[in-house]
Amino acid sequence: MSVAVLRFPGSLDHESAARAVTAAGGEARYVWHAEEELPAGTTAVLLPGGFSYGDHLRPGAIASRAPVMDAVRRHAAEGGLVLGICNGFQVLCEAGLLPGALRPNATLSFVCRQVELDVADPGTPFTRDLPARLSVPVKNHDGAWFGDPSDARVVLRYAGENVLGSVDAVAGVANREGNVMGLMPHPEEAVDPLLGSVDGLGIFAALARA
Amino acid sequence: MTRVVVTVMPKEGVLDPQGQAVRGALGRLGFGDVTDVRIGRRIELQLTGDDPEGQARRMCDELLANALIEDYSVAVEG
Amino acid sequence: MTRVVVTVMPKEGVLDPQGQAVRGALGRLGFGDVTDVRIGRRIELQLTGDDPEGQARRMCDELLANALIEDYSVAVEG
Amino acid sequence: MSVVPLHRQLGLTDEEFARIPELIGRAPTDPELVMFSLMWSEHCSYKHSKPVLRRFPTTGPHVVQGPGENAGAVDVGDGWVVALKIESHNHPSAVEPFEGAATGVGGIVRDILALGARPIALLDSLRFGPLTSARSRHLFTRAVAGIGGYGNCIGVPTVGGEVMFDDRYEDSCLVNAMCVGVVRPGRMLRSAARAPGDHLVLIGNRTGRDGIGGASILASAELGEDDAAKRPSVQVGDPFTERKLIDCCLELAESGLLEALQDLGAAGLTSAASEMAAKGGVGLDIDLDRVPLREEGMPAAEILVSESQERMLAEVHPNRLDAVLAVCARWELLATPIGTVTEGGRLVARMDGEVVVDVPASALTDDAPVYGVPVAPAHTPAPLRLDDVPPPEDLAAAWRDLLARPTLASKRWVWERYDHLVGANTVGRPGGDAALVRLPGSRRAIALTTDCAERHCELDPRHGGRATVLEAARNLACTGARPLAATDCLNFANPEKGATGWRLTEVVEGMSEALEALGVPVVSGNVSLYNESPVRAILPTPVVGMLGVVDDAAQGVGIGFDREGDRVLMAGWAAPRLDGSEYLGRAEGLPPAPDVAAEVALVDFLVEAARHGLVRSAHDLSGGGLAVGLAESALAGGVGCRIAAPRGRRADEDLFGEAGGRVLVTCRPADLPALEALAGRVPLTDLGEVGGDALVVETAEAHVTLGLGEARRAYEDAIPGALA
Ligand SMILES: Nc1ncnc2c1ncn2[C@@H]1O[C@H](COP(=O)(O)OP(=O)(O)O)[C@@H](O)[C@H]1O
Ligand SMILES: [Mg+2]
Repeated sequence: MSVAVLRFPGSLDHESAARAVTAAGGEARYVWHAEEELPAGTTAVLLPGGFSYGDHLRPGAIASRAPVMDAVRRHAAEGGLVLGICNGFQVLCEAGLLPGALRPNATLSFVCRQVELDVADPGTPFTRDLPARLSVPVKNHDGAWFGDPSDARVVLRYAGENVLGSVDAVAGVANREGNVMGLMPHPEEAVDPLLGSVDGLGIFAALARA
Repeated sequence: MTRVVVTVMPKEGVLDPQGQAVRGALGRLGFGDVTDVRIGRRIELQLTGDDPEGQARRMCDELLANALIEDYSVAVEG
Repeated sequence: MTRVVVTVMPKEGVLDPQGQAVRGALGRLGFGDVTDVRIGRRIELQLTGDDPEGQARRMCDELLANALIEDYSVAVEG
Repeated sequence: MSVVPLHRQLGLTDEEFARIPELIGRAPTDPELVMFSLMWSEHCSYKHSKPVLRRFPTTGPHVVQGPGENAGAVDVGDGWVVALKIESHNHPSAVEPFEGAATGVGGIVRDILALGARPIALLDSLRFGPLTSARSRHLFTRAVAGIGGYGNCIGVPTVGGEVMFDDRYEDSCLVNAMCVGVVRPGRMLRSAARAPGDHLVLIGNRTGRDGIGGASILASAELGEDDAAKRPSVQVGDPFTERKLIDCCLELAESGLLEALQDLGAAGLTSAASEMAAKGGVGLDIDLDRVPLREEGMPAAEILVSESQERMLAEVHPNRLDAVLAVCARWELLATPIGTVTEGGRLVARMDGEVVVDVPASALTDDAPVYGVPVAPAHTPAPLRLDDVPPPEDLAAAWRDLLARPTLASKRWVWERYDHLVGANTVGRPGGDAALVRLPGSRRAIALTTDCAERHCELDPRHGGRATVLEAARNLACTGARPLAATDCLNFANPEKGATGWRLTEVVEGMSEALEALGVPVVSGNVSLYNESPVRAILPTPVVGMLGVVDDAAQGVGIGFDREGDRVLMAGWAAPRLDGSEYLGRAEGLPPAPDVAAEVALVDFLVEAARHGLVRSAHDLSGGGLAVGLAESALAGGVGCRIAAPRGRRADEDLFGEAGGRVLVTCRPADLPALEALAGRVPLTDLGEVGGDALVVETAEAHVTLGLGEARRAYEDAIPGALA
């Protein structure tokens, strides 16, 4: 019910992510990066998009060492749900909670574009309620996933053009257990018909249910 | 006060799109003799306290480099 | 085939936001002995043809470095 | 060893230099002299444009803040005040396009932030030489990278703008950035310092040697051969710190911890401090030893005029100082009390215990010199003789080639490099007539556009000024938005030379006439003069940024043909001409004079039609005329059309000719009668219907057919192709 939306210096999408949680019937609470504990009653954690610490060094690298991340690790170890979107995905990879790393896009430029995604693994709590194909925007500069697909649980792939140049067209991965997931596209930008798509709602419904 | 230079380069086998792009651009500028370009990071640290090399290595392991995709080297310039 | 290493660093006095951010992060990670961090690029070139150093310098002037805000140095590793 | 006296090296005339002792009662110290030279530069003092600017209408029922503050603001209802301002960063961008454009974005965002407003949208209005020039390709790609690199990182969506290529901009590119923000009514901050005894707190980045003298050298002198000499003063942007500044200042403002707030822009601390003091009728006492420096040993003058980015100056009541410093610390931002507010209007600065500056603040601001500009008119050109323009062999090929002109072609390459979505409120994305951004927590949306009729302004400045404003209003109305307020950036050449001063005056007159007719006030703006090289002057470029409101975001209208069978109509009418058109590709002839009254009626009609849900799409016909408008609507919606072009003098003129006051509208066949009834005196011509996968147009001379695939390739591949 209560989703902790982490906030780092440079987080940008925390408000739209929180709105998406609410739209899916959940309750969102912001948690500051310097906290060492998650609020009592936290049932799921959301790491939003943005440019934490200006993407300096490597995107997500500095944020992944923030005090709150130990609490996130414990939450994940106990089987709690953890979702990382865009920069949040980069943070989870840098923190070692998800396999692989996010490298500069093949275009070597920022890319902001509506894309289609195929659900590669409907077996996780996050992907269970998703349509087989989603229309969701990507917007990032370092979104090319690099890693070994054989020891990652690939949950989302780009349908059609592999815009960013990910290995195996990976758009999102989960840990083995499926309770930690990260994706580069922005489902929080796809929960409102006025914005052109509601395909992302299922992901937040999972958080809201947790 | 010691000056330590940390060099972080993309691992062999990790493709380096930036390096490739720069190589292409150099070619278009008429620099035909470039057969390879790799681009990495140079981090110059000013350190006080002892064992600067050890300190710098710990910084690399904890933050400055990502072992999955990058190799690092440390040089103490005294 | 010659290996040339180009080092591009922010000019003295020019703001280095990346170095600032990393210095802050190192401090929070308990590396208190860091008094300064400057971050630049290391570019490794494989060159054929002669005068590799001169070639590399021309590449820096035309593409690899931004003379307004960056200084570069070239080292031929043979 | 130069024999030129210091004041002239600093850009002050002998007369201006002589004024200083009269104002301060003694000869200025060196730091004081540098401060006067910057504050009295064109960039800071508007000394050549102030009298002209007075012509603009600046009041209206919605106006909360007109010109005179860091940004203007209007009440858009539903509990929101919207702040807006556009500003140029032309010369810095010509010197270093990435950092110049990036810091241009940073600067305009801080102007909005200074009102305590949350920045929610950016637009960028860009002009460069043709992409056939390597230098222009470099300036264009790096400026776009700089805007995206900064805007994306601070989480403010870049939702709109424009890009034009013309050889008149080869030596002086234009980079104008517009920012829009929201603040609750009654919560807006102002820059006037208020209470003696309050602290002055400097928040943000350390002060370095960035842009020393930049305000006068980079922004008010013509770029000559010796650019290189000017280069060391380039500022480097730090968007991460800017984002923290935004979050921190908004938290401070929303918790009511600030008395006044001011950004540090051109002329840095000097400008910020003198504005705060002069506007408040108080003095400031600043201890320069307290200013956090990036480099040892900066002299007083450099600290006073440094243009280091990402800095704000706040007035804080002593009781709230600790709370303010605590919030800044939480955001990992430097915050330093550097002085206090004093009685009596003097700006005092100390260093090493010594007074280095002691002048009346108003001497730097209100007493700046003001000059009229020469207004010798240029002769008004004669209309083109159509016979002098050979008709194209193949109309379809000419149409396709026009779609592939970089100025008309798709700007996707640009806006896909910008995060135009962050915030999840971008209801109308780039590529249409205006962007639609939903207000936070509201059904209401604002529409935003920037426009300029450069060639028209060159050929016939009065009418070009009108056309500029009317096009912006039309673009808003096409989305269903009622125009509410405007901001403007007057980019001109050297006003002391030739007919530039006259064109400036005429353009502002024409803009003002149209603004008055529309009931749209100018609430903020910026002037950039001297945009010329020894060999080339820019076209007169009065960029207008306009704000409109749609009561219900769901009623926003797009430009796309997306349903077979919809009727295609022309709303409004004026005979198109090739004079000064994109098709002609140069400033020649005499474009049609806009009919202001007819245009205002057209705007009202479009807004009403959208409100009643009677239009399925609306698209303003501007550059490239009917042909390009049809193609854009078809490509946006994915369906073609079959229409008959209104017949004029010649098919190429009917297709490619331009005239204001014409909008392409589609509706369900069933809604046609209601739409016609609503149109009243506004001409509404049924041209044909939406359908098929081609653009089929019947003209006086021939059926012209252009396949959507071919049109899309021409339109989408032009800019990437020119850069490849
Ligand atoms: N062309 C213009 N139209 C309307 N207002 C203008 C124009 N140019 C400047 N102004 C106003 O004059 C004041 C000073 O402008 P400027 O120096 O650009 O402000 P800042 O230093 O805060 O960026 C601002 O209030 C601005 O809105
Ligand atoms: Mg300002």
